[in-house]
Amino acid sequence: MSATVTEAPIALKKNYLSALKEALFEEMAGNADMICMGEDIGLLGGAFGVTEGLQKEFGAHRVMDMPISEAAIIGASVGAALNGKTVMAEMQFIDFISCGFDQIVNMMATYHYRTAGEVNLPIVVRGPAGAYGGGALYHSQMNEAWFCHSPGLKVVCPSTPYDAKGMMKAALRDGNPVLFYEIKELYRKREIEEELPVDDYIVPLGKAAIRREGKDVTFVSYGQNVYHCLEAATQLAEEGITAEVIDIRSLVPLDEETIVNSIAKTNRVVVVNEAPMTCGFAGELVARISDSAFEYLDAPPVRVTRMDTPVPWAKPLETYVLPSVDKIVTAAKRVVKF
Amino acid sequence: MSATVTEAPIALKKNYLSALKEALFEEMAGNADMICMGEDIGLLGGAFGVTEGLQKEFGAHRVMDMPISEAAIIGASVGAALNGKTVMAEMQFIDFISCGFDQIVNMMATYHYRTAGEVNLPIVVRGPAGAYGGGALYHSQMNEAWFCHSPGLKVVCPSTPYDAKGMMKAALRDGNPVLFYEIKELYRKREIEEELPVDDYIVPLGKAAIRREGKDVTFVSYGQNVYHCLEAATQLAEEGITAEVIDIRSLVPLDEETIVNSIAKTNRVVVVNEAPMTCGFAGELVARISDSAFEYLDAPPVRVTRMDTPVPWAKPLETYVLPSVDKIVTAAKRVVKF
Amino acid sequence: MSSTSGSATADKPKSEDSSVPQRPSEALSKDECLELFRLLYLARYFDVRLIKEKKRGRLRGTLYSSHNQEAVLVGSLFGLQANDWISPIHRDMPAFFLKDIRAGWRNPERKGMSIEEVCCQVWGKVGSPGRARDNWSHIGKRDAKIIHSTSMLAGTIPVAAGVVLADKLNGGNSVVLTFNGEGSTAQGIFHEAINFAAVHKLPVITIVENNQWAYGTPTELEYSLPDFARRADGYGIPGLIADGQDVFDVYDKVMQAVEYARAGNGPSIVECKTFRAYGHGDHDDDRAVRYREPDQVEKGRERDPIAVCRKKLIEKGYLKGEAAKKFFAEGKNAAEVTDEDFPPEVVEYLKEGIEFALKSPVPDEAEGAMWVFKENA
Amino acid sequence: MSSTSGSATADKPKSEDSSVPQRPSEALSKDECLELFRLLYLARYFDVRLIKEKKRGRLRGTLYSSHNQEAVLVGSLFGLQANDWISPIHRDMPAFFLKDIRAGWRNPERKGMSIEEVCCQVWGKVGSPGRARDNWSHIGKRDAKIIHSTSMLAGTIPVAAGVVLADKLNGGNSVVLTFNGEGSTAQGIFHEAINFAAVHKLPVITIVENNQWAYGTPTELEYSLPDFARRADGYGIPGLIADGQDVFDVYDKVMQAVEYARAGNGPSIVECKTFRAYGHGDHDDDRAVRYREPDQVEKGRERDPIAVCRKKLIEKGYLKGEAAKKFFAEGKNAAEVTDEDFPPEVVEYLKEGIEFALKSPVPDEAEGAMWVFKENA
Ligand SMILES: Cc1ncc(C[n+]2csc(CCOP(=O)(O)OP(=O)(O)O)c2C)c(N)n1
Ligand SMILES: Cc1ncc(C[n+]2csc(CCOP(=O)(O)OP(=O)(O)O)c2C)c(N)n1
Ligand SMILES: [Mg+2]
Ligand SMILES: [Mg+2]
Repeated sequence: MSATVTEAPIALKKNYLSALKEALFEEMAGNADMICMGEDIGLLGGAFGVTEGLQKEFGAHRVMDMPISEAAIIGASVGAALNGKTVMAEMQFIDFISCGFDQIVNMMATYHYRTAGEVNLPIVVRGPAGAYGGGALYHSQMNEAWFCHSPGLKVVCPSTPYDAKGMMKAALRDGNPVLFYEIKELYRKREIEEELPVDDYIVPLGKAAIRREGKDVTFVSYGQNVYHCLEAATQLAEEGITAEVIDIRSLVPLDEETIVNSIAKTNRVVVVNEAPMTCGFAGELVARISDSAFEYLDAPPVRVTRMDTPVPWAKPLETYVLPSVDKIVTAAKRVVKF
Repeated sequence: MSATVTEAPIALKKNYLSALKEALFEEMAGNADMICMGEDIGLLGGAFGVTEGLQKEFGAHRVMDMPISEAAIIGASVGAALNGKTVMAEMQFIDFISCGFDQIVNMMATYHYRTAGEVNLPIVVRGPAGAYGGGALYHSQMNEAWFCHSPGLKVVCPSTPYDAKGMMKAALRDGNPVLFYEIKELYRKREIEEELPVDDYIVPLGKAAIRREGKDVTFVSYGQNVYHCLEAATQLAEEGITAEVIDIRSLVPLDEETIVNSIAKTNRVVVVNEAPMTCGFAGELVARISDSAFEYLDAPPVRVTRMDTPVPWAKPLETYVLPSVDKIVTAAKRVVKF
Repeated sequence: MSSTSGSATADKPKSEDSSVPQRPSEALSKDECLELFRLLYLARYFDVRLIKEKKRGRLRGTLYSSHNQEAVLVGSLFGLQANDWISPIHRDMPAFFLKDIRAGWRNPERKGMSIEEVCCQVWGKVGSPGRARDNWSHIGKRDAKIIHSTSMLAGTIPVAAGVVLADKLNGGNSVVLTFNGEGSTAQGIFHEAINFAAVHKLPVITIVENNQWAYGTPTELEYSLPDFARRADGYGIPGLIADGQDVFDVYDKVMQAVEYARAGNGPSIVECKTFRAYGHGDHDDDRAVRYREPDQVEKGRERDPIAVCRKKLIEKGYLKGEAAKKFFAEGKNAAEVTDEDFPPEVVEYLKEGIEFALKSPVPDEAEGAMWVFKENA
Repeated sequence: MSSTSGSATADKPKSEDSSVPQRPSEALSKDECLELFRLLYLARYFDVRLIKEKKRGRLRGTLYSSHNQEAVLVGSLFGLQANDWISPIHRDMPAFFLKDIRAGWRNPERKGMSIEEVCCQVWGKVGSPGRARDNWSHIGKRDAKIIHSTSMLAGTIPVAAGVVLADKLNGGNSVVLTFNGEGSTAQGIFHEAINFAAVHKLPVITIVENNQWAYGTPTELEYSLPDFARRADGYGIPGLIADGQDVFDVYDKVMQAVEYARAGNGPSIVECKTFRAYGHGDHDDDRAVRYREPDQVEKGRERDPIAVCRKKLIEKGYLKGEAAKKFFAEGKNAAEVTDEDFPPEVVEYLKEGIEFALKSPVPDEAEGAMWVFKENA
């Protein structure tokens, strides 16, 4: 997370994308029963290069270039997983997951439940997500709420290279289907590159991270918005308001304890995410906070989310509808002054 | 809504299903540009009979039996609507909407937005929904939250014959795509039959109804759960607690005013719906209430929802995971005593 | 770039399980032929008993009768090896206990589901492989190599493809039969899965039970082909047509497809032409007479699979004299048959299953919240 | 039950708009042939200019070059009537202004999109038909009878089917051309839509631009047919093959499909065999050389559609002497061509479009929250 330039050889610093790639390479090497399926992941190495070199290393039978068939990718992953494989299934953009939606929510999510535990599915469905890059309606989505609303799926979204690698490994070993939201705007972001442990490590699913400590207001967020929150915290600090920034990292399961503990201290909370407001995960966080931390609250929990619109293409429009540092600062001041 | 037996001739009382059927017949008769598409809606008259007689009356070119292709049904509806038709598209069970998901959230929901208003789509996607009938995982869903989270869709769910007819007519005239959740357990429920106006009427989308007045706690709900709330209110009244029951009827757009006004009076709220808890509409209601009515609240807003599980088949399991009168009563007492 | 062919073929399949020799029906022994006949009775009796139980109000859920379509199930499953997989759907309840039944009706070692397990599922008891968490045909069992379907039609085909892909990667040579109504083939997932299987030559055999109706919709509104099997041409894979009333023909065509698949040639479609005897589900029996012409129904049910089989057995000389005149379930509706129309071992077998189910407990309510996730230690 | 055939046919189609006579390419006039040639240049120049603008960093978004595939667009669209519909996708940007261009390049009355509108879309200006709310090829215009696609491949086909269904119900006889890459045909929706169109004999023509690659995946991993056109056999509809490098052959095959559809016979597939010149998108140009063999690329680009057309025109005697030697864009990459390689009216036309776009304002930020719903009074 640190953006400071150190004396360490630059080669050791990894970006978010390389961290993911390393996780895939290491898990593939360590688990002979693991396979990967997706569009253009083999020959091409993936639209963004997350799987670059993987097919060369492990063969076309373990790294399969699939037809443009999201539903078949998910369905076949389920079948392979039910029959003993661990599967990484790539959605070229997470937006296209809607084309395989039924297989995810009705087939994959429920398999363990329907079979009373006989079958469990070690599958990670991963893909590039998120707005702010001019991707417009269909290359900008954060549609995680649909899946948080589908019991049986874990849903995670790392914001740092360290977490990207550690959570990918945890997800591939979890034994449950995990939807893994990768933030494409972070893939090659220089400022967040960091050294990664040489040894095998995981970041357990379901543990939040406190990215900055503060006492006046708590920001709860994940993905790109974590950086917006950090920047807002920096700006607010100049005005004497200190914000605590929580990166939940894992939506399902959720680390409520870390959130409640923070609010017990700050008594104020702003929840930030870039999905549309209505029925998004920000609302879920507010509802849980209202339930578990009501007595601590000195002000209403506030949401800063995308407006209830698609993500438009033209830059001024895109900026207008998405959460921003300014909007977070404004919201923070509102709750602090409440 | 009244369950009292009156002297009026029984023939005038209509059940929820007949109310819907009447709406379809009348709109088809009044709008030569309206067509209906769905599986088994013509020859058979629909799995539940909502479209019975419709094809005979209006012909197979206006009431089309479609192949078992939910995505094509939605997509073709969009095409026909963009080219001047008003379309009723039936999902045989609302559960199967997941098979046409992409066409709904990415094609239909966004068309008006993408075209800066050039195209608007008068489409009602309707289908039988809801649990409590032993339908198990795939014939019990209330998956409205997915669509509330997809900007550009209106989402409604009537609970009475009067509303079923009036809202169906309003939806078919609205000019926007509307997802219309019909509660199949209410289709033929005798207790809720009621006389319907002889003249044309609509129930505007976006207006809540107060089903019972009270001053100690507000219940906010829709669909079948409205009846659970009413029964809970009756039981609570015996203990001297009076509950106000709000049937929101329309989720998107939402009548926040009626909810806030009620909470201003009761200072306590229990939100009830039968979808899974996480990222469901109950959470959205709590988040909005926290935002707009925080100062009125003397207790945390409480959710009574389905547990975060699918709907299991075996009766004891189904009952266990779903909201019930008992659970609502318990929640109400919790907030009243808070 | 070394190769553009990423087909998931591992080493050549080993023929590890060849306990069931692949033979044309001509080469089946007398015992095997008589067993096929008995299995038709077994499938029919199961259906009949459920219809009766359902009418008496002793069952929840919807019964999708397999009456008149039994030869499709019996014939398809008879030649499979124990390591092969199947995925039945709503109209295929008997398939669950028919899989690998050649290993012995009561053999506890056999791969497949016992009649007790199937009855527990129907009655919603804990003895069901899914502990009655989902209804009727939505069961399966990994060890029995039976894949669980959801309600979403055709949704199991890609899963089946993934299952045999995994076997293939492990060097196995199993095949999978997926069962589908002809109407279900209009689903997008049907296309995605079969295209995928064709590209990777996966041993996925799509059995299409073409019973000429999809709920209340006739085939001409479901697809536009004279023979559904021609859909296979669009994937460059074999499309076979079987007389779905003739258990021997179904057996032969499916065995052709199985051998083709096991040899590594990939998927195929076997259209079995049959006819739905009753309504779509038991709730629909009354209405079905309104959307189907009586003479169409009569014609469709003319060739009862039991009668067709009896005739062949008599021709072959396997059934003669008194034996040929015993047990006449054929052509009769559930309301008309009695236990006397069925071989006593058939009646007995199912009775045991039902009794077991009736004695089994229903699951405890708290199970409703269990197994949403696999718990990790 | 009176009828089991619920086909959505209204009265027989009236031939209200027969301004464009359906003629084989043999019967096209010299002027028409020369116009086809010019349109190939126009499509190529548009692409070239965008590549250059993109390289200079003056455009946002991804450019999916149509280089080497222009004959598919020009040939398909040339014979359409003004009332016909189209749905282009990512690689078809020129299609937006090519529709109905026969009515006059600068004719403000013509049905179709003006070059100004298309340029405004590319540059993200308010003059775009969608006010730059969605990117690049995601435009359309109801009045121009151009259907808006989303990014989700093949997702426009059912919409196209619905559009012509509505026309048919109104007694019209329009047809719709949907454009699709060969890889996109693996989507489930492709199957659902074409099956539906086949059942109801809807005039939906699926143009498959088979450029042999889907992003980084070759056709043999996308489908398993020697000729993609054979997919049509699975629906019982015609599957035509056109030489996608030959604008006349494309024109002829598409016109056959159009006439067939307009006569009420229903859908068809026209496979146009072509080859993608560059990377999948401009971001992919560098990587594409890693997954494609250089000689495959060379061979695929051997027959530049402009060269093929030139040769035919020379054979026909429509181009001779100096005229035949003028303007040589063919065979050259964007980096190599100059404006001199194109007819001046082509350069001029696009220049006007670009200038218009550059002068147009970007939309106001507040538009981001507008038009989520149609407001009701
Ligand atoms: C995706 C989906 N859409 C709709 C349904 C509702 N449905 C259940 S069975 C059925 C008809 C199936 O017909 P067919 O495939 O021919 O099988 P059959 O019942 O005739 O055996 C329908 C429409 C469903 N289960 N799944
Ligand atoms: C449903 C869906 N899945 C994946 C993608 C990502 N994607 C965009 S273009 C493309 C390749 C398309 O190949 P093809 O259809 O052959 O068209 P071409 O680009 O070759 O013209 C892919 C995979 C998408 N847009 N939509
Ligand atoms: Mg059928
Ligand atoms: Mg292509």
